[in-house]
Formats: sequence, C-alpha cells, structure tokens
Amino acid sequence: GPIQAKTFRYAFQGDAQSLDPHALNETFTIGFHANIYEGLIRRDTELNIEPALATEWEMLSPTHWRFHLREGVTFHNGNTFNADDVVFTFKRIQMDGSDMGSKIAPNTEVIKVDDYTVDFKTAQPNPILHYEWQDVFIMDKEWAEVHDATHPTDITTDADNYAAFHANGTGPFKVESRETDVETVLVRNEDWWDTPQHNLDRVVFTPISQDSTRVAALLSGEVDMAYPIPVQDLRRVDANPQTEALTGPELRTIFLGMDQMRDELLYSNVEGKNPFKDVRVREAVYRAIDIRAIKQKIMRGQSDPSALMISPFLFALSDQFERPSYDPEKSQQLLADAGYPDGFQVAMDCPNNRYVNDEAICQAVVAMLAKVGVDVDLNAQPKAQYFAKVLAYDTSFYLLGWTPSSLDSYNVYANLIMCLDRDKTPTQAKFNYGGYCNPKIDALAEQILVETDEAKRNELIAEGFRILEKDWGYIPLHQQYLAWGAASDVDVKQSPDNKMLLYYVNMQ
Amino acid sequence: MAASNKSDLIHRPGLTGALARALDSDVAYSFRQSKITMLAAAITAIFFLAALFAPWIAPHDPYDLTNISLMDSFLPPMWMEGGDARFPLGTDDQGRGILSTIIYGARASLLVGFAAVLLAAAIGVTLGLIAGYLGGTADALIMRVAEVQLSFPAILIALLIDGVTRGVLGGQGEGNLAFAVIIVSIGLSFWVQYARTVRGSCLVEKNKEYVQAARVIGVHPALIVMRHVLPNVLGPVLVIATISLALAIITEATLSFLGVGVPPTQPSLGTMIRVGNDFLFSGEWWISMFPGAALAILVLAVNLLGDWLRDALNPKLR
Amino acid sequence: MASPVLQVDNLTVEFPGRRGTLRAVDDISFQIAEGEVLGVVGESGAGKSMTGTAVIGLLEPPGRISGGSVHLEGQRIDNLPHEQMRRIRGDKIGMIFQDPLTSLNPLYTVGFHLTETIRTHTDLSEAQARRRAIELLNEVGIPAPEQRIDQYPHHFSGGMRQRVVIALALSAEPKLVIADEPTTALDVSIQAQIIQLLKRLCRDHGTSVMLITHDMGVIAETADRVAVMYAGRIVEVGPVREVVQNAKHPYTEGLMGAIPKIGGRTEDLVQITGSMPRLSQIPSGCAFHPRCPQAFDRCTQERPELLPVGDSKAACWLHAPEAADAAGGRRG
Amino acid sequence: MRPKRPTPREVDVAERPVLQVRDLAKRFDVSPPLLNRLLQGQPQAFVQAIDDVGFDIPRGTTFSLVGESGSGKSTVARVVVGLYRPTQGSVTFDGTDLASIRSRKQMAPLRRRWAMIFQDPYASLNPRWRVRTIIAEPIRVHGLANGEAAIKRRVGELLELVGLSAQDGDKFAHEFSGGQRQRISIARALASEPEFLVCDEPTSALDVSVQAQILNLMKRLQRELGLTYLFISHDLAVVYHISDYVGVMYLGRLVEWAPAHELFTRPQHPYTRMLLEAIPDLEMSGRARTPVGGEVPSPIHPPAGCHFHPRCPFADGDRCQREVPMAHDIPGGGQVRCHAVEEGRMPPADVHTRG
Amino acid sequence: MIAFIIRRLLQSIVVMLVVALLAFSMFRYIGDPINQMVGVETSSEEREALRERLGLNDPMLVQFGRFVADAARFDFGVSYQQKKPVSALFADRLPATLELAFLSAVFALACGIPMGVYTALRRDAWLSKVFLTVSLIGISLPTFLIGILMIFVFSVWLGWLPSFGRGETVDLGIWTTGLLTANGWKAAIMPAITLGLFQMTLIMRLVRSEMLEVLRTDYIKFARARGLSDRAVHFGHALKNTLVPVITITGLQLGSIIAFAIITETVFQWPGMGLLFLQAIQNVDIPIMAAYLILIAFFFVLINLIVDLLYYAVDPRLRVDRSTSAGH
Ligand SMILES: Nc1ncnc2c1ncn2[C@@H]1O[C@H](COP(=O)(O)OP(=O)(O)OP(=O)(O)O)[C@@H](O)[C@H]1O
Ligand SMILES: Nc1ncnc2c1ncn2[C@@H]1O[C@H](COP(=O)(O)OP(=O)(O)OP(=O)(O)O)[C@@H](O)[C@H]1O
Ligand SMILES: [Mg+2]
Ligand SMILES: [Mg+2]
Repeated sequence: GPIQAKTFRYAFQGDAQSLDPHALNETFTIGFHANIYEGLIRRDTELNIEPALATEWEMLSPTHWRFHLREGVTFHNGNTFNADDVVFTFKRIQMDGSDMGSKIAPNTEVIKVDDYTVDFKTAQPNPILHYEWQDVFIMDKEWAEVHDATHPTDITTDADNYAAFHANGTGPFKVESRETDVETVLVRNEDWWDTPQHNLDRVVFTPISQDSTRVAALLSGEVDMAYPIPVQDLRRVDANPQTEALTGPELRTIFLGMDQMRDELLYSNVEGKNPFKDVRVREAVYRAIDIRAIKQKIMRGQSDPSALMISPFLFALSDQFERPSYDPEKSQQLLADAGYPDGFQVAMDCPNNRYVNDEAICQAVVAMLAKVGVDVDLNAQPKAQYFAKVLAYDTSFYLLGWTPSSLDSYNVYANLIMCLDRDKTPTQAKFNYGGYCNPKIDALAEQILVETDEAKRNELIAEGFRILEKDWGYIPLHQQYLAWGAASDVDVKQSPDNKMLLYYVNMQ
Repeated sequence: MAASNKSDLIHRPGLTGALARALDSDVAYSFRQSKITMLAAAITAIFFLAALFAPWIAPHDPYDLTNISLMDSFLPPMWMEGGDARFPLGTDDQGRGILSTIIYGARASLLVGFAAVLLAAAIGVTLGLIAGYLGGTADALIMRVAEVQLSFPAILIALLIDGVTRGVLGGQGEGNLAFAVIIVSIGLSFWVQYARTVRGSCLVEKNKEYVQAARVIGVHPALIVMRHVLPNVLGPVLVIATISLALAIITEATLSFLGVGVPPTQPSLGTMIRVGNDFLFSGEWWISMFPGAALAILVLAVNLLGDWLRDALNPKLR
Repeated sequence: MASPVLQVDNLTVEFPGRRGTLRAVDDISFQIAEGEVLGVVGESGAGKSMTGTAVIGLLEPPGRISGGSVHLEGQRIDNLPHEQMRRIRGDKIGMIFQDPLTSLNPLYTVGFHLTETIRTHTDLSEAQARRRAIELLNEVGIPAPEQRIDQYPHHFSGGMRQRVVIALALSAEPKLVIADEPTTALDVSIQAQIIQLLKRLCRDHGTSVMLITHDMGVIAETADRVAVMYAGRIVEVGPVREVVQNAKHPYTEGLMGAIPKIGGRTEDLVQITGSMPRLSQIPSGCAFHPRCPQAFDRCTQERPELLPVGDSKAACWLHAPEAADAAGGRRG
Repeated sequence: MRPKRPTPREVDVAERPVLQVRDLAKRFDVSPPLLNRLLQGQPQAFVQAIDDVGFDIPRGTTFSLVGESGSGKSTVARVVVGLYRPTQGSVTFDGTDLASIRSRKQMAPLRRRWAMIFQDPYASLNPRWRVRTIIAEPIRVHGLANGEAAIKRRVGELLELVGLSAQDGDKFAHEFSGGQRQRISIARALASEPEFLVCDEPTSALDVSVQAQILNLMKRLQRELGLTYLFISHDLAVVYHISDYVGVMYLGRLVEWAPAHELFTRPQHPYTRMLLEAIPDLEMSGRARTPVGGEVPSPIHPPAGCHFHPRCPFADGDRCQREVPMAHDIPGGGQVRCHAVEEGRMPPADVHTRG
Repeated sequence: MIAFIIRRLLQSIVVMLVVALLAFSMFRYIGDPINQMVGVETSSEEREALRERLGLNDPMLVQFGRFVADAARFDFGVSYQQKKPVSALFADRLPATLELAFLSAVFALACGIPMGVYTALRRDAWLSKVFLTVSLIGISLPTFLIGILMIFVFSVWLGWLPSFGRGETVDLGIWTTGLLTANGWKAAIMPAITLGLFQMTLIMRLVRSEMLEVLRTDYIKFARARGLSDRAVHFGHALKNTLVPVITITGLQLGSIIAFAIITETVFQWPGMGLLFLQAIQNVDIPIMAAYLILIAFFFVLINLIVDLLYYAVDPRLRVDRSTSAGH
C-alpha cells in the first residue's frame, strides 16, 4: 500500500530572516537555506568538506583554482544547473545588500570555462579559498532574471525582492509555503541529484521564541524536534520517554574581552589609567573565574572549558594547551601587585539572548570577580542593543562568542586577535572590540594566511596562540554544547556547527 | 444659647482625642469588621517591614556578590532532599538564597511600585487639579494629552520609555539608573487615571460651597486648590494609589519578564520569576514558584486593601 | 370610623449597626380610613420616611421591621412573601418620592414607565396600556400627552415629572398612596399645583393618602388628620385643625411656633433649643424632655404613651390625668 | 410696618446705602460647541441670569430677594460679592464701585467688609478641617489677629457669639447637626467683622425648628452688631419675618421691590400677588388658594416682552407680549415693573386676613 | 449627531498626529537602525552611504513629514529586519491579533458582565464571594505567569491543548482565520483566556460597583414601589443603566487588549502583532515599532468612536434634538 506521508515538524527560537540565500550571514538562516540550496561544496556531519555542486576542484596555481561542476542537476523549477549559475551567484554575493561578500575576495575573477567548469583567479594566494563555500548557495540565473532578483535583497528599496520570499535551489527540499515568523512548509524534492538519506515527505518549521513554550511543544509532542533546549531542561527532555536530548560541543567559543586600547577605561572608577593594560590585571581576572563551577552549575555540564579562542575540534594542536588554573588568591595578589589592592570598578556588557545562558554566565563572572575585589556593573541587554554598543567599540569589558565560519584558526586571528587599526586596515580584526594588539601575532598571522603546508601552518597557529596566552589577551571560557531535543522516533544528525540539516533526518 | 452641651460630653481635646476619634471612625470600624482586610493589611505590613529591614532580616544579602557562591546554586528547599538549612527556600541559579532574594526582591518591587505610584500620583494630581480648577484651555490641553496617553497601556509605554532611555543612554550606568528608568516608565504610564479622577472630583469640589466661601473670603486660588480642594480629592486618589501600586508591581514584573526590568544582579520579584521560569521544566520549581507566590500574595493583599478602602471611603456603600 | 384602609400597630423599625441596634421607628400605631389624608410631620430624621417605607415593604437591609404589624384592608402585609408583597406594591399601595428628578429612569420614555407599570398590574395589551397611559397623563394635567408620552424624562420640567410620578403611583388605582415629601424639591409656585393635583385625584378616586412632609402649611391645607413624629415616635395625632391651632404636645407647640407667619408679630420666633437626639442617644423617658421647657421628673424616667386629649391624642405626661397636678399646673 | 431698629452706626454715616446696585445684568454663555452651531445652524445661546436689576440697601437693614428657582437670586448675590463679574451695570459698595477695582490686592480690604453665608450647611464647610481652622481662615487671610493665641481667642469668641462653645473648635464639621453647622458658617462669616452679609438661602436646607434658631440668631446679630443683610430665600414667610425691604425676581428681572410690610399688604405685581396666594394658609381660614398656573419658562428662550405674560391673568395680549415693562415707583416706596399696574388695569390688592 | 461625529473625528486626527510624532521621534533614538540592517561585516563608509540613502541624515521635520505622508497611505516603510513592507507584515499578522483580541473580549464580556450582575444582586451569596476572591487572584497574578502555568497544566501535563501557535488556519483571501477549524479553536482557548482574564476581572468589578450604585438610586426604589417584578427591576432598569458608564470604561479596556496581547502572544507564540512588536523592539526595527504604535492608537481611537456612538445610542440624554428641547 501507499507509504504514509512523513511530516516532520520542528522548531527553533527564531526564523530564517529571508529566503534570499545571500541576504544574511547568520548561522540559522544559512542552515535553513542549506536544505533548499546547495553550494559548490558541503560539509558532512564531521564537517569534512565533500563535493556538492562541484564534483572536484584543483589548484592550478596558488592563485588559480578550477572547479568542475556536477552535471544533470536541476533547480526546483526544472532549469538545469550550469556554470552560468555559478558565475552569476559569485557576482551576486559581491553586490550591495549581500551579506556574503566576505566569502570571496573582492578582486577575485570568476570565469566560466565551459558549461561545467569554472575558474577562480585570486590576487593573493589563498589555500582556504573554498572553506566557507558550503554557505555560498548557488542561485538559478534565469530564475533570478525572470523574477528581477538579480540583486540581493536590498533593504533600501521598498520593492519586494522575489528571492526573499521564494526559493529555487537545487537542494533536497522545496518551499511549499512560507509565513515569516509563523510557519514555513517544505516538501521533498523528488528530483534531487543525490540519494536521499532522509525519509521525509514534508517538513513544517515553526519559530517559537519562548524557551519554555518551545520545550513544552516538544514534550507535548506538538513538534518532533526543537532547538535550542535550555541546558537545564535537557534532563527532562531525556527523561521523557517520547523525547530525547541531543548534545555535543559546538564550534563557538565563548570568551571575555577587555579594553586594552584606551589609556583610561570608559566605564570605570579608575582615573587616568587603564587597569586592563596591565597584564597582571588581565591574568588576575582570568584566574578569578571558576570555569568549572560555570560548567557544572550554569551549563549543567553542557560545555567544554576552553584554553583557546578556537574549538579543539577545529585546531589539531589544541591538546598542547591547558587552561591556566582558577586561583583567586593569586588573583588578589596580582591585583595588589598591579596597584589595585582594593580592586577597581568596571562595567561589563553582556547579551542576554544570544548565547546559551549568556546572562547567567555574566552574572556568575560578576560574582566571582567581586570575590577578588573587582566590582563589575553588569549591563545585560538584548543582542540588538548589545551589538550596537560593542560594534562601536564602546565597551570596557564584554562577553562574546565566535565561530570561525571557515572552520579555521586564521579566521579567529583575522577577526579577533590581530591589531585593530580602524584607519589603516578597516576590515582587519573588526571584532577585536578590546583592541588587543601584539605585532608579533600580526606577523605570524600573515604567514598563516599564505602557508600551505598543513603541519607548518598549525605550528604557526599554535605559536600565535601561545603569545596570546602569555599576554592574557582574551579570556576564553568554553565551547557551549549544542542542546537539541527530538522525539525518540526520529533520527536527527547533529553537527557541531549547529546547522539542522533535514537531509539527515529519518522518521519511523 | 447653649445648643451643644450634649456634644461637649464626647469632646476629647488633644492628640489622644484625635487618635481616639480616628480609631472610633467608621473607616476604622469597617476595618476591624473585615477579617480579610486585617489579614491583608498584616501581610502588606509584613512585606513592607521585611523590605525595609531586609538587611537585618534576610539570612543573606543576595545583592552582595562576594557573599554568593555559584556552587550553592539550585539547592532545593530545606525540607527536600539535598536541601541546605542555610537556604530555607532553596537557591537560584546563581546561588542566592530564595528567601533572602524574595525579601530583597520585594524591596525592589515595592520600591519600584511605590516610587512609580508616587510619581504618577504627583503628576496626575497636579495636572488633574490644574485641569479641573482652571478649566478652559489648560483643561482641554491636559485632557487631550491624557487621551493620547490612554491609547497606550502601561506596559507599552514602559517598553517605549525603557527602550528610549536605553537607546539614548546606550544602556550605561545600569543599577540605580535602571531603577529610575523603570520607575519613570511606570510612573509616566499611570498618571492619566489620577488626572482624570482628580479633575472629576475637582470639578465637583470647586463648585461646592466651602470652596466658594474661600473665594468670597479672598483666599488665593493656589491656596484654595492646595488647602481646600486637594485634601478633599485625595480619597479616590488613595484608592487608585493602592490599586495602582499592585498594578505597578505587576508591571515591573512583566517588564522583567520581557527582559527590560531591573538589573539582574539586583533581582526584583519579577526578575526572579522570569529567571525561575527557565527552570520550571527542569524541576527547580522553587526558583519561580516562591517568588511567584510572594508576588501574588503581596499584590493580592494590596488589592484587597485597595478594595476595602474603596468601599470604606464610599459612604454610599456603607 | 369604618374599617381603616391602613392599620399600623406597634410598628418598630430597627437598623442593626456597629454600635448596637438603632430604632428608627419606635412602636408606633396609627390608621388611615378610606379616603382620608393623614399628614405625617416632624423634624428631619424623626422616622417619617421609614414609616412609609416600612408600610410599603421597601426597607433596605440592614433595616427591618422588628415588631408590630401592618394591615391593608384587613390583610396583614408586613410578613408577606416577597412576591406577594410585590404584587401589592403599585397595585394596592402607590408611592411618590420626594425627588421627581431622580424617580424616573433617564433611559426610558415616560410612556415606557407608564405602560410597564400598567401591564404589570393589569392584563391590558400594549396598545391598551398605551391608551390608558395617555389618559393618565391627561388626567394629571400634562398638555398634549400623545406627543409627550414618547419623550424622555429629561425633556420634562420638574413639575411635569412629578405629575408623571403621580400618574405612575395612581395608575393602578391603589387604595393607599404614600407621598413622601412630594413637593420639597419643587418651586414654590409649582408646589401648590402638585399638592392640589394630588388632593383632587385622591378625592376623585377615593384613595387614602399618607402625606409625609415637614411643611406644616401643606398639611394644614391638605390633611384630615396629622401625626407628629419625634425621634421615632408619634408624639401627637389628631384632626388637623386641632393640632395646628391647639397643639397639645410641647414639641408640636414648638414646631408650630417656629413657623414664621406672615402678618404675625415681628418678634423672635418660638424656638426649641437644642436639636433632635441621634438615634443612638435617645434620652430615657420622654425623648423630648431635654428640650422641653415644661419637663418634670416623670418625663425623664417614664415614657409617655399616646393618650387621648380632647379630639387628639398626645404622648405627654402633662396630659396624663393624674399628672397635671404633679407638674404643678401647666405653664404657658 | 415694623419699626426700624436704630443702629449705632446709622447715626454716623448719613444716608449712604451700604450697597447700591444699578442696571445689573449677568449673561451666561451656554452655547453649544462651535461645530454644532456651524453644522446644525444652532444659534448661540445665552442665559440672561439677571437683567437690569437695581436696588439699594440702607445700612443696618435687611433686603430680601424672593422668587422661584432660577430667577437669578443667587446670581445677584454672587455678583455682589465678586464671584462673578457683571456683564453690565454696577455694584457700589459703601461708595466704591467694584468695577473700578483691578487687582486682588485692591479687593482685599473690601472683601473683609462683606461675607457670605451659603444655603447648604453640609457643603459649605470643608469636611477635612477642624472648625477652629475654618473660622480662623478669614482672620488669617485678612491678617486680623496676631499670633495663634489671639486667633484662638477670637475663634472662641465667635463660637460663643453664635451660641456654640469655644471647645467646639476642635471638632470637625460632620460632628455637628445642620443647625449647628449653619452657626459655624455664620461664625466664619462674622470672623472678618464684616458690615454686610450676603445670605443665600441660609435656612432652606433646615427644619423649621432649626430655621427658627438661625433666624433668631441672625436678627440678634443684626441688632447687636448693626449688620446689613442681603437675604435670599424663596420662602415668603421667612422673608416677611426678617426683612425691611423685599425684592421679587422673575426670570432674572426684579419685577417689584418695596418695604416688606408694604409688599405683603399691598402687592402690586401680578406675580407677587400669585406668590402670596401660594403661601399655605396655616390659619385655616378656608381661603381658596389659587396656585400660579403654568410652567416656569426656559431661561434660554424667555417669553418676549414681560417675561411673566404667559402665566399672567392680567396680560393684555399685546403690549405685555412685546414691550419690556419699565420700573416705576409705587406709593409707599418701592418700584414695580408691570404694564397692568402702570395702566391701572389691576384690581386692588387682596389684603384680606393680613396685617 | 453629525457635528458630534465630526468633532470626534477631528479629535481623533489630533490624537493620531501626536501619536505619530511620538512614534516617530521616540524610535528615532533607539539604537542605530543601520546596525540592524546590515551584517556585522559592513564597512563604515557603506553604513554612512546607506544612512544617506535612507534619509536618516535629513532634518527631523522633513523626516517626520515624510513619515506622516507615508503613514497616511498605509506605507510604513520596509522592516529593517524582515526586509518586507511593514504593511504587508501587518496584513499577515493583524488577523491573528484581532481574532485573539476579539475572542478574549467576548470571553471577558460574556463572563464579566453576568458575574458582575450576580455579585451585585446577591451580595452575600457564597458564589459571589468566590467570584470576587478568584477575580482578585486573577488580577494579582502576572499574565505571563498565568500563561505559563496554563501551558504547564493543559499542554505538558494533561496534553489537552496546544501550547503554541494558532493551529490550523484557513485563508480567506485577505484574512486568515483560525476560527473555522476545531484545531484553531483549541489553540485559541488558552491565549484568549489568559488575555481576557484581567479584563474580565475589571469588567466584573466595574459592573458590580456600578450596579450597586444604580440599585441605590431613587428610580430603582420607585420601580420597586411600582411593584415591577425583580426581573424588570434588575435587568430592565438596573442593568441597562449600569451599562451606560460601563460601556465607556469597557471600551477603553478592550482597546488595550490589543496592546496587552504583547505578553500573551509572547508566551503562546501567537503569530500576531504583539509578537512582531516585541521582536521589533529587540531588533530595533523602527518601521515596525512606529507602525505598531500608530496602529494601536488607531484602534483605540476607533473603539472610542464606536463607544461614543454606542453611548449616544443608549443614553437618550445625549440625544439633543432641537424639536423637543425647545419645548420648555
Ligand atoms: N440605612 C440606615 N442605617 C441606619 N440608620 C438609618 C438608615 N436610614 C435611615 N436611618 C435613620 O433612621 C432615622 C429615620 O429616618 P427617616 O428617613 O425616616 O427620617 P425622616 O423623618 O424621613 O427625615 P427627612 O425629613 O430628612 O426625610 C434617621 O435618624 C436616620 O438617621
Ligand atoms: N455658571 C452658570 N452658567 C450658566 N448658567 C447659569 C450659571 N449660574 C446660573 N445660571 C443660570 O442662571 C439662572 C439664574 O440662576 P440662579 O442660580 O441665580 O437662580 P436662583 O434664583 O438662585 O435659583 P435657586 O433658587 O434654585 O437657587 C438659571 O437659569 C441658571 O440656570
Ligand atoms: Mg424622609
Ligand atoms: Mg440660588
């Protein structure tokens, strides 16, 4: 008889911002698009690169790459996929309004060789050119032209961008209907080129913003899968016979940053001086934080304390690093040595709806620092306000999380660790809100970028991290765990980049 | 002509007389008659005293961060397995004792409630008196503004003001400023009721003959408003004040729930409930339920007092 | 006298209150014969309205009849079940309140009030009731009743509203009408019109009237007999001429003297010193004795009952046959 | 006619009346809102609360105003004490034209010299104040005594003057009966040692027995302090009892005024006659009362000509409907506004049983 | 009557203008809209260019004028966050909120009025005391707590009712409704009760106190004296008169239901305006916030207008027609 249609319902705390695959570079949105669109490459559950729309590629020279495209692939509307679409896509992501411009250097040439071959010529050598291309989703050129969507969704014009509300990918699912922030229905793409590993016919996605409502929906069986699950509820989700919790380390590293660029802290009672410029103070702060307590109590074991600014998952030599010990006495001693026997006062910026238990972590940090005499004013705020503030470098002490989207350490150097010089190199270390700077590291980073030998490169990276550690430049806290919940009768593959990929889902 | 010999008998001069009269009054009588009201008053008084003397009463100071330890977090109430006698009602996610935090949290809630109500009453009564006594353009203007204001419920206005201040100040100088922001937000959203009521009473009072008598004597209009009209419109103001105290406390809690409340390091009852909400499913019910119960009891008690006051001050209902 | 329309015996009305129970009406008895107008006078708070309200059974809790009986045409009505008493109200007993401005529901037309009442007590159809209503309006002297009937009370002046109220009270041709200060809220010139109207209608329909007022002038003109109340009791009752011109009780005397008279002498008015006691502090003996210029020992101790004096009755020891000497003769 | 009481001050100040009212008018704008007028063509509406009222009050006498509700009595009183500004006409108090006063400061010494007693003893005392404070208010405002002790003493005197005891000052108004409250009002009115008292229906909320107390008190105070009263009432018997002169108002116009005895024995105006007719007959002489017929007309649309003509049995159907009658003197002192009287069409006044 | 309506309309326009000014000027100062529009990697030159293009550098008055002119054409711009015209977003979300508001208003009225009447007529009955006490508890618990407890009991524990969303909806062209499916009704029960509970309590207490006042009036006493049946007295006279003042206040209350829905929608993930607004606040999505404010004010003004007209219909004293008022 006919097999019963399998409908999979799942919930996340928010919705994909747009269906336009180039509009926003944000984890969930991209992860959602990944079910509909595909890139030249994709990552398996272990995050290894595997061919997708490109079957293979080679480096003809350090600045010249060739990609061979998969033949016989059609878009959801039936158009065939070919090199024109790839060239179109890479042009499109560099236009105004695209949030994906950084996936490719601006002066890179994209050349159609034949219908199924595309060349990339870069100005500088880039051994990791394609590392982030799992997120560069290929759009159908003709479709975009017909629907006047050749530009990425541009917020400055009032015209609806067709691509923002409609999707035409090559991926395993097609969009059946969509109501932003309410419900999006996907159906199986019967003509997918790959062999489906999933058995879904229909997928209903609902954003549920309240944690407890989301958990309730999972527990009551209204959805088959929900994430994130608050860490404290994992036990209950697990204990419930109909559901189970899926956890695993995420790639994101949560850390604390301190303003080390100003001569006087913006938000502090210390006048004329910046305590964070003193390496002893930074060490004191580091050592005052009891990361194990945070793991045990706030994260309920759902985190891996980190010694590095990158997940061990993404850096081969991470086992060479060990987190400096928690030592409040030493901390107090260091503060006294640095001239702050009674501590000092500083304000801390913290998002309260961005990372797992972000506000609670900050509160705990505040309490721990209080014990060594540092009096922290906690300013916990919604992410929009938080980012507005830190993006303006208007902070003295903050908590941030970072996932290198290339899954490579260079990304961390380039965004967080290298010297911040807004006038000379505006895009470099843009997210180094504290302005940590050590020219030695900058020099290393430049080598890392061009070094193609894996082992050597790793050594360079480790060296940089050692300098950072000695400088106590950042205070890495942990990699938070992914916390998903799913009905017991569905099989969901969790990947550490926190993307929920439907093509790995199976239902009984 | 001695017409009042009889009343001389019950005349008691001085303070004791005043006190005796107050105790003997109808309001006091109706108070003594209603067990529920007395209970409500007792509960309110307990909350107030506890809030006032929190540092001396609470087992711990949950606002003193050197005092709390993350390792004490999530302890269940004393009588449950794993409970700790230091924390009779258990601890929250930061290791603060729930009991102490309730006491301090009530302090925060009452502070916000009180200050907001005072602010609202001050604005509302002043504008109401001006509108009612002067009439004309002032009246029209104030009442139009009130009408605009009315179209937004308190929670919306509070969200707005809170958002604006945060936007303008960039969220800096948290702590006391956050309190001020919440107080102002709630205060500004509650004034209309006072203004309308006071204006209404004022329109009635100003035509009463005792006000006209003062005018004939030549008392300055400002003085007439202050000394004659004001005390006589305070009855309804008192009633609104109690009820809006309850409302303000709830509004603060709701704002905390929506994430724009008082700073998390100085939790109010609302903040506690919001935080505790996250631990309802995980079985740590005490984090939200005790503060929730405390909030409900406090608000209920204040509401009951307000209710009673409304009836007691309304001679028609006696 | 034939059997009275209304017979009140030892009626007592009490208000249980915070400081014990107040007696608003204290053991009073009177009757009203068919077609008779009984005036009830007395100071404010003397219990006049309570008496009327008790008779029609509209005391509001916590007030209650705590003793005595009320008979209407021989039928005891003070202990009737709620529903039966309701049928009597409006049908056998009509009532007129003091304030015509507030006696009519502002949301309904005058016609609605009338037809509603008529249909409650008769089984006339809507149309018949309306015709009857127009007749009634005509009878109480409202011009153009066909148009006026569909207007709202606020379209009527005070005097006209009181006429409507009278029409309502009389619409079911009751045996007894209790009129509680029907003219106090009206203009001097209208007062006389209303009183005359009431008097005429009741005479035409043979209705008995209990006319409550403090206006002695109205009583003098309208009533057949007068009952004077003081602090919850009837202190004097008798034919109107007798009471007005030859008061027996010192209170009645004071009351009559306090009325300024046109053409009277210009010196000071007779004045009863002090004021009526509060119900909670009614003096022992005769309640009037602290204010009475002729009080003597017995007045402070024993409470006088109504005793016949001439054509009327008075509750005063001065008129007790054996007491006249004890008082050392009447002064004044 | 009652003998005029000689008063101490009458000798010093010659014949200058305490109060002179000339051509007084007060109009209230009761128009519907502008928009209604524009859209529905509704006219502006005014209530001519008083219209062309004039009278004098000699020192030490009582002038009474009578008339039905809405006839403008209170409005006259309010204009006289400065609560309303007149639309037209003048009020002259002891030689000073009130219209000439520009500021509150200038007004203060005058305010001291008059006072007002209101109708409602319950509403005219601030319920939250102790009686002492209430009575002291004029003393404080006008700075009539120095120091609390002096004020207290003065308040005690005043309370005793009106027949209460000095200790009563500690109580609140609600602890007194209506009559006692009215005494407190009078004490307050006397606190600034005024020469002239405006009494707006001071007894109509009171019982006859209490009314008698107050009327006696007022007469006593007049005798002892030489006060001048403007007395307002609609109770003709009360007015007869207390007045030297009586004015009768109808729909804002003073239709007749005359010495009290004159007015009551020889009423001229048909309305006055009707009012007198309407007085209940306590004597029970069997006199048939003929109540005034008809309803009181709307003050917004008063009848043209003589306002009284629709209810007047002597209206001649033409002149009365068109022409506003002018005041003209009548024998015995006083004035009347009536075409019928002027033309001599009136039958002689019915003076039976009186006098 | 026409004048009355016109006056109300003029007042409403003034109110709306003031609200527009508030909406515009207040939100102009929250956060930086540019930050919300672009990803974190946009350069400051690009930001400045965007600022210029959006007209955010123009004088305030010009921006306000543009804002009002656009708003009058129901053009509230494009949501910074969702990149979709606000009017389209609202069109999607409005039905959900209006249905929720409608259901809770019906719930509040249908329960509040009878309960108020009952408690006024039977002051001493035990049921009245229960109503009064329970209702007090109802206003003493914050809405969000009630909602969460209800989810806990009815969804998680008993599994009777859905914990979130609108259930199945039917698209009727411009309007999607949840009221045509059993599922949709089930989904609406908890949110509607949560939202309506507070209003119900207020209405009940209001009706009770007004009714008690009315029962004390002379015309009620006189109606009893005329021997009318209790039914006629209580419902024909007392209730109708009670409703006159109740209408106004209830109108105001119902007006605020839509705004109060913010909390309920958040708790139940009800896809309505409130949810949109809250998200907008968090994302500093100015066009949505401004439009929301204006919309709320608009509904308020509209409801007020209706209430005034109702008032007018119920209370004949307000109907001043010249033919009769000139009669006396
Ligand atoms: N609800 C009540 N509770 C207690 N006492 C009451 C109540 N209602 C009336 N009384 C008292 O009953 C007494 C009689 O009142 P009643 O209304 O009969 O007086 P009255 O003679 O009609 O006075 P008036 O002339 O002012 O109408 C008064 O002293 C009054 O204070
Ligand atoms: N402030 C006002 N605004 C508008 N109209 C007024 C005002 N005061 C009085 N009137 C009107 O002026 C007329 C005269 O009123 P006034 O109060 O002087 O009458 P009165 O003779 O004192 O009546 P009463 O015996 O009822 O006190 C009435 O028609 C009244 O409605
Ligand atoms: Mg009475
Ligand atoms: Mg008056």
